[in-house]
Amino acid sequence: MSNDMIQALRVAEAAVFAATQPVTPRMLATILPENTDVDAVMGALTTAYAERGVNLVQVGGGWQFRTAPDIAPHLRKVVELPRRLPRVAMETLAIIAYHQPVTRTEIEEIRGAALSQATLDLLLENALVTPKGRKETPGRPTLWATTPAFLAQFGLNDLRDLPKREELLIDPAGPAPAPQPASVFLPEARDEAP
Amino acid sequence: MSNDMIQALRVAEAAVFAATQPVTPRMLATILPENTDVDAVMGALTTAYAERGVNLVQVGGGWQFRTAPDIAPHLRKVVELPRRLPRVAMETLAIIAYHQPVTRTEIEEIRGAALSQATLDLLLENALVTPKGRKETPGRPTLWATTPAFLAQFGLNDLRDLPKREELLIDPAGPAPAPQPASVFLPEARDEAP
Amino acid sequence: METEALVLHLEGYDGPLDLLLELARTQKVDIAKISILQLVEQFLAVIEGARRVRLELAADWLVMAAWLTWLKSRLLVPQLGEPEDVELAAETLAARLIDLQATRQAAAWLGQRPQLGWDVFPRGEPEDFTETDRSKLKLDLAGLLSAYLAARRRAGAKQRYRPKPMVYLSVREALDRIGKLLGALPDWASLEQFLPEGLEEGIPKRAAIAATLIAGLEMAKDGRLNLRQDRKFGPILVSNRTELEAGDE
Repeated sequence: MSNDMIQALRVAEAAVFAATQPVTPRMLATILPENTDVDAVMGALTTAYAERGVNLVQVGGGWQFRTAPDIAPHLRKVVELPRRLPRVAMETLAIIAYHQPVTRTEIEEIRGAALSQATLDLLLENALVTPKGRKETPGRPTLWATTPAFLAQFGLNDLRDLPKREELLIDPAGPAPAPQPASVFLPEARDEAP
Repeated sequence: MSNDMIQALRVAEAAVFAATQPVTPRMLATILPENTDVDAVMGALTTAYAERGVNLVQVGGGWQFRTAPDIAPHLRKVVELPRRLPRVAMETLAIIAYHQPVTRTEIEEIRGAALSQATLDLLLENALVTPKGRKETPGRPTLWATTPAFLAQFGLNDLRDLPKREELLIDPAGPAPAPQPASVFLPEARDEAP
Repeated sequence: METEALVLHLEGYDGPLDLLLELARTQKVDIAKISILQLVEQFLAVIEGARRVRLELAADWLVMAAWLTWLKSRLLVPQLGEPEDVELAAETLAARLIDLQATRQAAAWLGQRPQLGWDVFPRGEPEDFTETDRSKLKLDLAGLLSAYLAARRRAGAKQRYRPKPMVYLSVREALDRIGKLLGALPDWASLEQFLPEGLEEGIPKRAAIAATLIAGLEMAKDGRLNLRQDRKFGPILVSNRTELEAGDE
């Protein structure tokens, strides 16, 4: 590896390490020496960190270091964890992600249930969704869309990283999503109860 | 390097990366598998990062990642955050603009308040006003006027681009149209010619 | 079919569609190929069971039940209605169930992603190399003008307009002065000698001259003194009338 390449790797590594937000290729281009092949540098860096406790990932259109998922159980001993999103919120989020921009009424039609204030508040508090204009229909209802924080939260580089609808429906009797009757005893399930 | 050692390094690396404060050896001991030689792990990690863009350093009784000193200048970014002038300075500047050339005493009479040296210094430092001769009255006080930099700051071509005083002081109950007692016998023409 | 459990746990379902999807899933076939009739019967059975336990069942459950009852009757006796309508209704229901199923899969897919702040963590203590340059000024014309107006308004509110006090010599004061000074001055004294001392040049002095002249004319009319002006714009001279008369006679 040339000295120039090593130096470019060090600068890119430091820049992504120091930032709070994903670092865009454009930002890297201003920091790295002119004529640096940003893709090559970031590719080499990704490989260098692939097996480490910290990984380089592409999220929200930029680069960010994150701890490796398999280390999480160790870190949870010392890190205070936020509450995971309840199923209702996850489903609402999924509808917004796939149908954006989408009105509240449209969300309710797809889920076949009313959208509670608590669910909307939860998504807004976590900055996962945001209003994005109004639909030019009677009443001019607010349109909802996902945010860059949504991409960062789920480690997506782009909305196109979401699986296609057809891919989702390959296994109609898929295991995970079946609602367990037992879930009624979870507090979040009551939120949306008719 | 044993698999256990590699895993210990990965966990330590992720822990120091994710921590909001320097990670103490005691904290590392609770995170790392039992009987891990913390010093050996951190020593190996320090070596691994020695030549990188980010270094592992010991600060405040704990471990922390820090940008390599030689890389920091690459990441430095200057953000311009222009200041506003304090209200007193803005008022003084406006009076000088409209009444120039004007003495300090006259400014004080118009504002109805004393003019501090600090305020005048602030305007001088920013090259917004400048002395312009002396008034031929007892004591020969300095006359103040605005500068070309003043015009540039406010995007004016000429002092005549300022709205006329009559256009501004449209409130008939307001005090401004009534001449100040002290200035009754001052030649009117000078006031009007900015 | 665990009808009893479903009845008891109806509130666990997020609306009628949620329950329908769950019932469809229990048929263990592709949702696109489920028997709508069988599904409708199961749903109505669950709702009927629930109504026996709880009479107050939310409106949307009952609306769905009513609509499904209609659909069931048409499915059983197709010749009663327009077959296309019934087919369309059944297809719409199946499509909505597929949509909900897809949504559920998408939520599950998102849910198993490593989530930031739970499964993966960003750098806890980022370093900021940003420097702030506050040396420049932010000024605008509107601010300058409003500052000017504020200064003028405030100064105006503080000092109310008062006319300048009159400092001019009044005719009454001039009468007093002439009366007091007349005996002490030499004969045919200049009118200006009756003016108070220290008068400002210009308007105050000329006003005093005018007042003294008026006072002099008033006293001449009363016969208390004599006034004389030898030529146009020449000095006006004053003398004690009584003394003059005595001299003349």
